[in-house]
Amino acid sequence: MFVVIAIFIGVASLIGGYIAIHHEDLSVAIIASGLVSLFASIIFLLLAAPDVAMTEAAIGSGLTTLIFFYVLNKIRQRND
Amino acid sequence: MIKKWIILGILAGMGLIFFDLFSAFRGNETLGKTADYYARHGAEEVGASNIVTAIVVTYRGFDTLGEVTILFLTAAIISFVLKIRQEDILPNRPIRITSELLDSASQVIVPVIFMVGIYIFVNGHLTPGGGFPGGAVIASGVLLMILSNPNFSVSHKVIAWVESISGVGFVLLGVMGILFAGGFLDNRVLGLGDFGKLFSAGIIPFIYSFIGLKVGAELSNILGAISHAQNEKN
Amino acid sequence: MVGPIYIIAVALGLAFVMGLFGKSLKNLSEWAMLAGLGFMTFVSGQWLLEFMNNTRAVETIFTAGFKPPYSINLQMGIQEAFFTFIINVVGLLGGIYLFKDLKQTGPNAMMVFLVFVMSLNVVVMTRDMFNLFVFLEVGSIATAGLILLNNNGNALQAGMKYLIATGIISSILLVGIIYAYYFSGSLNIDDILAANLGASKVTVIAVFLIYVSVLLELKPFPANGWGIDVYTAANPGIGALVSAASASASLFVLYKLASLGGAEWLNYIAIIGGITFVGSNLIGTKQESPNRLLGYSSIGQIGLLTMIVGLSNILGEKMIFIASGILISHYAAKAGLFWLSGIINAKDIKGWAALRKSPFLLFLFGTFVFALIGFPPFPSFFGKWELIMTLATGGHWAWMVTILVGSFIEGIYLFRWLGYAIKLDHDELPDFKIEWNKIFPVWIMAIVLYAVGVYVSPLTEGGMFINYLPLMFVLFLFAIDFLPIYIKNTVSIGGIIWYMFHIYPVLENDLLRLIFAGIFLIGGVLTLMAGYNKKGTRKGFYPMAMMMYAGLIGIIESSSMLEFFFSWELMTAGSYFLIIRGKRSLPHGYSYMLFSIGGAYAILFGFGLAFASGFDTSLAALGDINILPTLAYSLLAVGFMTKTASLGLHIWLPGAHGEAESDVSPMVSAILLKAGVFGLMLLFLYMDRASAGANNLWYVLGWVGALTTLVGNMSAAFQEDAKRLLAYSSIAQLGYILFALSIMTHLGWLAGFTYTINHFLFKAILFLVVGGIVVKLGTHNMYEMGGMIKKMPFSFIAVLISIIVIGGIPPLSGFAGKWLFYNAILEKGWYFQGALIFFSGIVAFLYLYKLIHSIFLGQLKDNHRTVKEISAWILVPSYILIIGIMIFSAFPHWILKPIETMIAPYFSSQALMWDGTKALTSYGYWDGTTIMIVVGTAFVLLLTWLIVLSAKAKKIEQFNIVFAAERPFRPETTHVSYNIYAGYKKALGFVVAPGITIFWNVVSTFVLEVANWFRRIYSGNMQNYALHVVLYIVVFYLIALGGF
Amino acid sequence: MDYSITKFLWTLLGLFIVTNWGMLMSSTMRRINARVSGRIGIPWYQPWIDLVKLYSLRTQLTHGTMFYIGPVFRLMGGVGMFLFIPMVYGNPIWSNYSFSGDLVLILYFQFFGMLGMALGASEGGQPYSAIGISRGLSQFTTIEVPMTLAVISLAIQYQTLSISEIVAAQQGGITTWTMWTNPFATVAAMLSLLGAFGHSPFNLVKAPNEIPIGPPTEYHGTFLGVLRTNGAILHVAEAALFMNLFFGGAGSWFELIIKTFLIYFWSVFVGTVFPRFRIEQSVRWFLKVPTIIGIIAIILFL
Amino acid sequence: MEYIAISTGFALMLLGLWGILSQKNLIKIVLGFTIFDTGINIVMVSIGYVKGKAAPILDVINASEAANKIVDPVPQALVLTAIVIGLGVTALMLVYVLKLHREKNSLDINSFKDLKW
Repeated sequence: MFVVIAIFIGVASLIGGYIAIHHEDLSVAIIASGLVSLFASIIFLLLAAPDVAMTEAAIGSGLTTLIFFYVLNKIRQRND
Repeated sequence: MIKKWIILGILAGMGLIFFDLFSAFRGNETLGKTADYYARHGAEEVGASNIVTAIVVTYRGFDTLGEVTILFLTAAIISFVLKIRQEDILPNRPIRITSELLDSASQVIVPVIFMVGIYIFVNGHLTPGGGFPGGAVIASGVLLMILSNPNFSVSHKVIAWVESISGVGFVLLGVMGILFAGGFLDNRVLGLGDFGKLFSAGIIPFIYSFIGLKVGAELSNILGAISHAQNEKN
Repeated sequence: MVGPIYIIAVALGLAFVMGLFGKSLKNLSEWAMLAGLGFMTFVSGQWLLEFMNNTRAVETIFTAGFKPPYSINLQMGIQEAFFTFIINVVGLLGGIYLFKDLKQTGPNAMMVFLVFVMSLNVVVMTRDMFNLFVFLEVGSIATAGLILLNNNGNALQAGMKYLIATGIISSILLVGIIYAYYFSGSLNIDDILAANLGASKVTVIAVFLIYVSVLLELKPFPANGWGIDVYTAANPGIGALVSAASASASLFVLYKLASLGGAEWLNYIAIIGGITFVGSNLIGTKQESPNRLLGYSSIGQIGLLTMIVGLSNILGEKMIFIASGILISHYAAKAGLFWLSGIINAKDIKGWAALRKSPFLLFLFGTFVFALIGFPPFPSFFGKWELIMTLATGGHWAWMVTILVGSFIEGIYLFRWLGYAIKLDHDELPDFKIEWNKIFPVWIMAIVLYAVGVYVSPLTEGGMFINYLPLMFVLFLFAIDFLPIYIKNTVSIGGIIWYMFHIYPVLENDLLRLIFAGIFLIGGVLTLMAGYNKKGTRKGFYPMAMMMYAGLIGIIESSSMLEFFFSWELMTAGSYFLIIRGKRSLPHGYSYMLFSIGGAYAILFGFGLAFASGFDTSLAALGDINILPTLAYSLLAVGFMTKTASLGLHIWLPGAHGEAESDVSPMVSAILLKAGVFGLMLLFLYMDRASAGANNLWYVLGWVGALTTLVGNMSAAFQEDAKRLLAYSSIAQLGYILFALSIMTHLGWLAGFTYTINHFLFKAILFLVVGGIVVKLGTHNMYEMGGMIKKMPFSFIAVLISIIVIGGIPPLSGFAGKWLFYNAILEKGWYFQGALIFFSGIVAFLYLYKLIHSIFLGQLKDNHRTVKEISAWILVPSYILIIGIMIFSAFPHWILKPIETMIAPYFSSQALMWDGTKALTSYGYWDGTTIMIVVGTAFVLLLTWLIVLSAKAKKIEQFNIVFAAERPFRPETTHVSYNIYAGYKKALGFVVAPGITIFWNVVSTFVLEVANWFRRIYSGNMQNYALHVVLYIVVFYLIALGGF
Repeated sequence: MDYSITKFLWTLLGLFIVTNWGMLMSSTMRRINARVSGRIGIPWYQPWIDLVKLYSLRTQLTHGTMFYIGPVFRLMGGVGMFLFIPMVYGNPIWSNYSFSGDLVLILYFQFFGMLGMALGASEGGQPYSAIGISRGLSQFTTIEVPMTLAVISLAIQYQTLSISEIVAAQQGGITTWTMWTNPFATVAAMLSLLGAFGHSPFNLVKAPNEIPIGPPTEYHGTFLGVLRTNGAILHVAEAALFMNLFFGGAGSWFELIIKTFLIYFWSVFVGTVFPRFRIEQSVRWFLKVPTIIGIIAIILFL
Repeated sequence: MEYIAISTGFALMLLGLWGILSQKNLIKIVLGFTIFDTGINIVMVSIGYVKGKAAPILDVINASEAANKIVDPVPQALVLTAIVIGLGVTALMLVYVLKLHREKNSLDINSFKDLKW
């Protein structure tokens, strides 16, 4: 059961990663990258690492994504 | 186009290395030497039920100090790179229109978020979580404050204080370890207390609190610095 | 004792607390930072002292109070103390240097600075793998921040490149660490090392990842574009830190982890280091931007050190000494250079010509350049010496070649740069001002270099005998450099004379050395005397001249190979500075230096082979080379021949001697070249006469000598520049000497000695007098002179006597050499070489005539009608030398007999007999005294006869000649001098076609083009740099583990 | 080593004989030359008349010290050659001062006179002097190459550089002359001799037509007399050197006169047959045929 | 389980590297880094996984039992650190990107080639 979920999430994270790298729209790419982190934190949970999962969720998918958006925002403001 | 194929070729080489790494990995049946020691003695030596916390704060507390230092460095660099100084922040810049909802919601939610964050790092030695996610949660609270209250500069000083005091506190607790216990960052400055209780595991809760505050402050600093970057006089 | 952990605690605590210093305490933060750095320096210095003075166990710091591997431990041993100390010192000095920049940027930058230095301390001390990673990250993030102290686009780009590259590298390290943990169950470095992960095919991959990432941190060529850009764009103060401190720390990490994989991996490390050393320096040759050039040089030096770490198995316990010698030199010199670069702030190395405005800065610059190349008395000299000796002992020729080639290439650009600073005429000189806080650290580093050099010299085998007394004198002259010429000149002459008395008892029984000591010291006094006619202070001349003489005399005095090489390099350095003083000497001084370094490295290689043969450090070891003896002797000969300017290695000489100052030319020609002769003599005496290799070498050298004379003489005949003519003449004369010595018989050597002494005498005269005339007339071109015999009769007589000696015309002493020569040639059976020598001997008349005719005879030029005789300060030494010539001519046996007795033991038969004043060989006989009497008497009689017959001879006007049926009025039309041997050139000019020059030009162009081609990889694109890093990993993997 | 007055006087006598023979020889040659071209030529005593005239001329002009001393150097070169060559074999009286040096001394003493002359002429400031000297030196460098090779060949053959010993080795009848025992060396040396005497085709140095003035004009009167004297001595001395080296030496003055005459005649003979070479042509020529012959001479004795 | 996770990790690393090496947009390159880092984190945690064991949080002190109950806590501790370091580096890179953008008004990596040779 866990194995199936793991495979599913693994594939999902790869797809997310692909989108993050290849999608034209930077916002979408950033969100995709945040999703990869989120999937990763699920994988951490599956690997019996709740501490890591929490940190990854809060920092990897939360804060990092936020900072990306902040910077993107700044850049767009300038471009306007 | 040729370049992409070259890159792909090189990545194929990296793939080969990763494949060899994958083949070298055979899973685990039992714990390794160090892990086994931690599992057997961690709880009794350090008094923390969360072994990861025991490692992060005590056994490898020095790493954590370095890690906090990295955040500290990043915040410091970002602020001097983006030239964020108090005097650069114009006090009466045009106030961005924030939604009523966000404004009032933040007034309720921010304290709650702070409480959650503090809870996470205070209980770091008992439950999953700890200084880092706790700090991140606090930072997200600050973020909300930034969003809702454009005149964030008021709290900038507070953040600086929190940052310094928690950092210095961390180091001082470490030094106390040398003075009163076995070495730098030894948690047995205070008694280990009752296993599983909040006030147990020596100074781990204090250290983790400092870490949490420090992380929160640094992350807030980073966020604040980037958010103020637009004020830079070009 | 303050515990090492306080370095970290104090630094971090201070950094954290600094944020609290509000506006009121703002000025406190820079002092707080300096105090913190000072404290760190104090702690590490105190531990260093402790370890050096007492034998005590390594101090281990347990964090968290648990034993490793369960918690992180730090270690403070002598090595850690040394590394943290040098890091903290450069941190402190760098802090002082950057004082104002940091203050301008604010407390945040100071925190970063402090944390940066702290992180390097931890990197050195930690014994935990992951902790190492964390603090390496701290260091690189801090670096990325400090780069931005220079707030400009270039710095930003460089920082971004740095971040991307180090991001990839540290991730690879992380993977390596986790696998090392997986395989060994521990993160402790000692545990991981003990686990011997390199042994298994499965676990070796962790070893690979750790090695490759640590190596990549050291910026190996060619995956180092990101690192070079940092040096280029960052504030030089930061460049100094990265080069001196970060690189040292990274190197120590490599050293810590060196034994991770086993011997095979050490090989890879050494190869990577070697490639970096050579490649990075090679690319540097095309570089014009000072900071970037320093970057290449830094990376090259670190490559060398990496290589040394990789060779640690071969070097054994010497490794520490070697590495620290080279490291300290690199550290101090590179920091100093970066700081200097910050002071001067030139975009182009040509802008460093501005340094001339401040002799002290120039002195510092020279110190650093020489330290980097490995000249004495700097620690790198001793390090390289030991390195080569040890490598030779193990028979690692390829490594020796790599090191020497790399060092040579480094010399190419460093000396070009130094030359620019000393000499280049450049329009866009930057204005710079020297602030105390910027110059102070540079001085400290220079002092460190000298102090450490003197400190380590006794630690080298044989190094305790090095005589520093002459060097002290040089320093003293530096100190009084502001005084007027006549005082310094008197002091210098006095010093030399005192040393003569000092050294005479030592050498009394060693005639070979005594003769050369005589040439060097007496020649020194006489050539220095000419200096009295100069005015002003002549800054920098006397220390350098004395340095050259110190080196020369050191060569004589040395009994060990180290002392010899030490003095040899000293002499080279001194003479380089003397030569480059000339007005147009820049390119010539440069090529002199390059040939000298090349030659010195050939000698070093030869010494290495000699040492390896019997582990004997004395010069006598040359007599007992049993490892590749022919190669060793050839290399040594080539090394010495760069100084004697033999054919193929001669192209530096004409310019160097021709363009030098009027009294420098005789020093470097009559005196300096004899150092090469002395070396050759020593070498030949030690060579095994029975071996075929040695005899073949002599045979080849004989031909080289003969051809050198021909090319030298013929080139001289076609010269229009008086001093260059003399310079070519020197080449030819040294060719005779080489030939004579190569004959390796009693007679040959006597001829060699005769030539040596003669050349000293007449070339000193000629260069002194002609130099004086050139100065008087303001031109080097002989066709612009003429008729000087009327204005300068004393000069004329001096030159006349000299050219009679050069021509070998009886009865003067030149003939003694010729006569000995032919007897030696016949005895040896080198008939064709002999014929060639004779031919070139006659060719010599062409230039001798041209010299004396063009300058002294013919028509006096209008603009020279008011010229007076040259200064008495030049004539007096010249006439003293003429007295020497006369004595040697009339009583050759006074000098030749003792020489003969001296060299008799070395040669089987004593071929020369004496019958009173008559010398006899199996072929012929010669009686110098009688010839002198006969010729003298006959000459006087004939002269009397002519005087009696033409008692009423009347002196007539200059233009009173009939010339194509009219009387000329302009001297120019009747003074035939320009291209006087046109017909001869038409017939035989092909002999002097500049083939050798073309050859060296092609070589240098080739090297530069290769450099130019290679540096195209540094395209500036950060993604490409990242790609290089990844490619480097892949290629290294495929080579090391891919089964290829 | 004999420094006595007697020795000195005998040598002076020898010098006198040689001078007069030299003058006679040159006038004879000029007569032969004239006959070949269908003229009568000068009387045999003409050189003496010239000499007396030159020495007694009253106009004496000098350009300076070196100009003045130059001829002395030149004469010293000729006299020195004479002094250091043993003239008559087996007679210590006529061996002059040859005990003080060997063949190498002779080879190098040639330069003594040349150098002095060159310097003296140069001081005259006459541009043609310099041109002539530069050509002379150029040509001389290569003239000496076959000569050197020949001398080396002799030295190998006889294992000595002493002229007396070389002559002694040839005292076994005509077949023991070097001419027969070492023909290549002889040929090389004789070719070189052509250049040394400076007759056509190697007389561009003097260039009788193109440079009619120059040194001979600048040097006049006593100076020219000295030069003429020297010419006479030098020709005989050089011929005597060749005689000693290649043609068995001379047992008496008579033999010396015959042999030197023939040697001198050889050069004049060639000169009447061949046209003049330009300087680079003669330089190259001496480095071709004569040099190769000289090399063969050495190789044969290796 | 751990095999799936570790291969996901390596795949993400490759994907991230591909992004770093091939993308022209600086933000995309930084995104590549975060994915690369995430991959490494997954690999690290996977390496510490022990089949069928629980998270390293103990209820009671029981040494011998604990050793058989939990997965390896060390890699988890390391990953915690690594995540935070990654955040620091990412933030710093983004600030660099911001500044670079201000310099040239472009996010294209090819516009930043002023330093070369």
